[in-house]
Amino acid sequence: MSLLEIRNLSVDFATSSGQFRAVDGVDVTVDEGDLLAIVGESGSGKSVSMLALMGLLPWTATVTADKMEFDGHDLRRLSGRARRRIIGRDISMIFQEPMSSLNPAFTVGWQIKESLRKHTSLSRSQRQDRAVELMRQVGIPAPEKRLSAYPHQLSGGMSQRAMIAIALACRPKLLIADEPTTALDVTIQAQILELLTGLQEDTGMAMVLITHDMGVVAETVERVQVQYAGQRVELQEVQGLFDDPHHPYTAALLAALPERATERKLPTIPGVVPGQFDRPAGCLFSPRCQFADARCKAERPVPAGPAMGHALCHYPLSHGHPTGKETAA
Amino acid sequence: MTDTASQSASPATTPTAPPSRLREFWSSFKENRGAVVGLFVFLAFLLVAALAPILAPYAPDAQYRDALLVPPFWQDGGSTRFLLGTDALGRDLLSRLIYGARFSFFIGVLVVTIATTCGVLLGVIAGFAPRIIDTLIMRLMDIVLSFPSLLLALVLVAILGPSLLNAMIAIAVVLQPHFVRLTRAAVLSERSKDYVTAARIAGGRPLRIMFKTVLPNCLAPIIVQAALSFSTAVLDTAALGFLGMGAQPPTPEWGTMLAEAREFILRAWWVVTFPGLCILITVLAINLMGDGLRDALDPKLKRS
Amino acid sequence: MLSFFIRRLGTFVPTFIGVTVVAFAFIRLLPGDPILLLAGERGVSAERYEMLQEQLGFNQPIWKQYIDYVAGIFQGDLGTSFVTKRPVLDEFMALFPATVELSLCAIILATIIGIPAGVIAAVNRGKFFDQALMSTALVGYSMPIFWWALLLIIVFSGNLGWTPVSGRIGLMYFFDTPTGFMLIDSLLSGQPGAFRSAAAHLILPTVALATIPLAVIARQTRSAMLEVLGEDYVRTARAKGMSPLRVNGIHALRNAMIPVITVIGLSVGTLLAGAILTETIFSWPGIGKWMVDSIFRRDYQVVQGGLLLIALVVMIVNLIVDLLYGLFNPKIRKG
Amino acid sequence: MSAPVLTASNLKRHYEVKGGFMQPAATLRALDGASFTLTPGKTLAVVGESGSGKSTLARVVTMIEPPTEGELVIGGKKIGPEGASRDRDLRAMVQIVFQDPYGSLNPRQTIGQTLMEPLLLNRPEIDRKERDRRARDMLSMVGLRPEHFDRYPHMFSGGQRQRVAVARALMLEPKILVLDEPVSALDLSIQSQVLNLLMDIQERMDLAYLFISHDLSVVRHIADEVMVIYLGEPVEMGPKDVIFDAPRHPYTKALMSATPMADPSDRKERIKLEGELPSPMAKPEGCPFNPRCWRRQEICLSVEPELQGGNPAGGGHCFACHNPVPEDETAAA
Repeated sequence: MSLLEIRNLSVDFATSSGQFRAVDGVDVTVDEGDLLAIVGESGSGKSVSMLALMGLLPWTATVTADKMEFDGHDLRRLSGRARRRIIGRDISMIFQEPMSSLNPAFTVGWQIKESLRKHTSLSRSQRQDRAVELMRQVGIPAPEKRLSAYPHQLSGGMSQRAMIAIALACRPKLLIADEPTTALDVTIQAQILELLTGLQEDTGMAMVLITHDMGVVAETVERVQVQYAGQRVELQEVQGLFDDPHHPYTAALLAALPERATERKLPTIPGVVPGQFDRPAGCLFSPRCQFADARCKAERPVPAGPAMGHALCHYPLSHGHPTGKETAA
Repeated sequence: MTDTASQSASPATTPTAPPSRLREFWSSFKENRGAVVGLFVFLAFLLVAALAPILAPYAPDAQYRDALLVPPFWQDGGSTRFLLGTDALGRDLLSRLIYGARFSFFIGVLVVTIATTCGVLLGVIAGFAPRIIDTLIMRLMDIVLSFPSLLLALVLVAILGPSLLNAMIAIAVVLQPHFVRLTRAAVLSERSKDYVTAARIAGGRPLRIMFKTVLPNCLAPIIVQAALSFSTAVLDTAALGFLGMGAQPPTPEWGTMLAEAREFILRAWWVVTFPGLCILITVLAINLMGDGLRDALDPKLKRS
Repeated sequence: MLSFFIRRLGTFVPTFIGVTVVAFAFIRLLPGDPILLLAGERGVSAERYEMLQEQLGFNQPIWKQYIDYVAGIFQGDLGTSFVTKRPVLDEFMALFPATVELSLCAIILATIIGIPAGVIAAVNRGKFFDQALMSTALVGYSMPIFWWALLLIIVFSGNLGWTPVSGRIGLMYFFDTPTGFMLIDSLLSGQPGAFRSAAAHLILPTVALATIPLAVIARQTRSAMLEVLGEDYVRTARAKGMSPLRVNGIHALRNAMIPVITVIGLSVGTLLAGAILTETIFSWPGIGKWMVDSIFRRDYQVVQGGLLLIALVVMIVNLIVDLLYGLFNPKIRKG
Repeated sequence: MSAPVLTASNLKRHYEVKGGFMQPAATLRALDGASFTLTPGKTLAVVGESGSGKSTLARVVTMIEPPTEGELVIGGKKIGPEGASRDRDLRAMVQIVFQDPYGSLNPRQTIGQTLMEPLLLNRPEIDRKERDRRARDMLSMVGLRPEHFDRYPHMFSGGQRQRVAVARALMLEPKILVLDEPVSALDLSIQSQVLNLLMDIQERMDLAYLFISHDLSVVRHIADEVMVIYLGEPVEMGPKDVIFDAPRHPYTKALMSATPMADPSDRKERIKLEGELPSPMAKPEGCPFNPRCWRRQEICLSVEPELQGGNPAGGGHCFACHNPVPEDETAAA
């Protein structure tokens, strides 16, 4: 059985100019000990779907799903109180901006121990010991001293380590890392990614890494889910994804990476991600897709089979060439 | 090159062009029902002020010796001759209130104009000037702000002599530090943005950068502050009038009317109630509008 | 924190000097001969004029006058009232407790209602409760308090007869006032009913005076809370599974209090301004009424001294508020 | 190789930080001795982490701030610590494109006004009609459409705004374009559009680029020469291929190693750097990199290494290290 199973998740936001669909029928499956990346550009809904899972969206959001199950609990039916017993203990999350994600008014130690007090039955001194242990585990030097530091006294990298310590406090089964290194420098990014993968191996927890950086994906995870304009367009093993992307968007995105370029002129994806007012009728990627035909512009595609990376495409690619086009035409 | 151009151009733009600034402003302003109500009340107030001689049934200072302290028409002893009753000198309350709107409007416009002009000018200078001048201006403002505003206004009027005009000058002086602080803060935060640097690299001279590049982008909070100051001006002038240091009797200014009516509070409630109600409604309408302006102009609140 | 304190003092001193200049200039800016103004309407003989000029130092060069004036301030000499012939400082100290008592009650009332109201409105943003509360706050904010005070008198003293119209305590009570705070002194006196009378006299002025700060605090708390509720660390607290009560009441409120404290501090200035009106209407024998009376009596030495002392009070309160602000904000306290 | 259009020698930019009570005033050495040249048609990329002084360098080269020490020679004119003269032609020669496409355009100006402003201020001899024409030409050159001329910035996406920013920078026909992280804020699919535009324009107008970035894969694609800076000091400099294929400075090597490559089959063992970038106010004694360096020796703690090899001011490969990575080892990276 999967640790996390989400089927057909949709999230709508009420804006002053009408409803805006940020997530559009996304499926997510995570097994125990899994290491999954959700990749996409801004507006792909990659963070929103995970925030919906955590119940962290503002009240303007409407969340619907056919199934949202974590570790045997149906999250859709859970009361707020019961849900909060899981959130922060079995599922925890770290965010993009480590500096602003810690509460500036409290010490780091207080913020770690708060989780312990809420979710465990540890005594005061046990909480202190556990906090020190956690700080050491995430590689913060002089943990006893740093426990009484305020967030503004820590650098970005240290803040993210402290956030990880908070997230790990109750030994979660699933850690969601939402662009954990985007705000950090490369050398610090390398440290944090190594810390995260190391911890994931040591504790056996599952991890979902949300990112826009293909390099980070390639070096870190096992499976990759690609999202575009709120939809899941592809799901593959990492090696397969980079060798033989099945969705034209994935293929174009990889081709646009400067490091994969073969000539000076970079291949581009024309246009921009559709916004609230210009969602195409058929396939959402069709206006920017070099393979799109009349069918793509009119009809919404359905996901292909696992062999084709679940590609949400009428003509999924195989080694760079669209398949099934002859039969359809 | 042509390739890049055509590629990006064709699908890049949205088919429906996003709304213009003004339209966007109006659509978010009208979302706030209170603000729209405030706007209409304010427009009505303007209309009354403009048309006072036509709307008022009597002259504001005409005394009817046969009708002293007549109650409003719906009370025993009242009549439709004086709809809202008369005061202790037999003057029609309704007419005096209508003429009072003129004073309040005049006060608001003048005070806000003086305070905004001086305050914004000083604020922009403080935001751009070298540190010494900046410090000097801000210390001066601190000194003004160290005195409770009404007390300072009272003392200024004591120096200048009690009159409506002097009261307005005093209130403008008291209000103006808020504009200085606000403008300076806005200028400081705009000034560090890249478009200002870009304008400097493009060869913009300091004066152009100050007033043409930066100031227009600081206007939103200033406009809101101006709206809210309008209500403060009306309120404080009335307070000065009430204390006998503003408009002098028999001027039909609302605060002065209240002061004259004070001794009758337990005998004739209407002479006290109506002028105050007029002040409250006017001030409330302007504040409602100001809140609406703030919500519509401040993108930080708008998007949350 | 220490360096913050020193920096803050660095702005206090120049401002204080500026305030002394303003107070010093006040009498000299008045139209007419300052000595004739100070002497009042009855005028003075030429002999007495000479004497006054000597005594007040108006025959000295202006810079010398200023230095003498400031030197006088540091010796507690703020001049003498021409009406009562008592030193200005003595009069101020005698009346100040009445104003402090009233202002303190008003600010406490405004804070204990205003902060919870703002928090509840922010948490229920857009719902009926929020709208009702914020509409009420806006009416309070727009209220001409001199009129509001009169209405309160009409209803509660006139129609209902519940509360007295003016003064601090009933005329039948007479006792020593060691602290100057009528609520405390009446308790200490042990006279039956004295405390009740003092409290009854305090209610309406307190309500009238608290109205605007209450509205301001409620509005500011709401907007500070709304801002804070959108911060990343509030999301973190929710991601830790904290209950809404804890998220709003501890994680958010603690940070939202930082701007609210500033507003409460600024309200003190508003309060003293409001006290001018409130004390006048309720015949409350405090410094606000004293100032207004002195302006009307043309007792300018009192106005000058009062101006300086009130500004000093406002500045000291602001200083304390800024230090409190530092205590609430670890960024200032630590580093 | 054509003659350099800009020569920078030993550029420094220090800021005095006022001390508080009982804290002495300190000097922030944001930029501490950079020498390089820019050549028409070529791109010099400046690579470093945040706080390394990249953006300060951009501000000095665009003459927004004068250097504290050292000098710039632009088109034969010297700019030293006394600052640049109000020489319009000199200022017009260097233009800049900023990182944040949202903050770099005046929200109250239409795109047309934004583009015409530089001409209005610097070429008063050009009449209104001609200004308008040139702005419209430039708009189409950067791949925007004529109807965009009268629109306001808030109606544009990040990529389009960045095109406008490029267009504005080109209005005065500069010789040098400083690009301060021009694509960092853009999505990957938009990034390649803007990079193509930049390369295309460089070719057409024979511009010299100073390209500031933290993204090594972008740098590798666009640069001709690379300068790596650490705490305000250049630590290694040279032709792109040499820097990427055979870095000698341990910091360069660590930076390369830390950059994730989009190739899952090549999950290499990273060189892990200890600690974080120290504050430029408290630079370590000796080599600035010594607290984080894994090849640290005794000498590194006390003696600051000089740039060696090549010609620090005019190309060639040079690096500042007492114990550089051996050449045979670098190839393995």
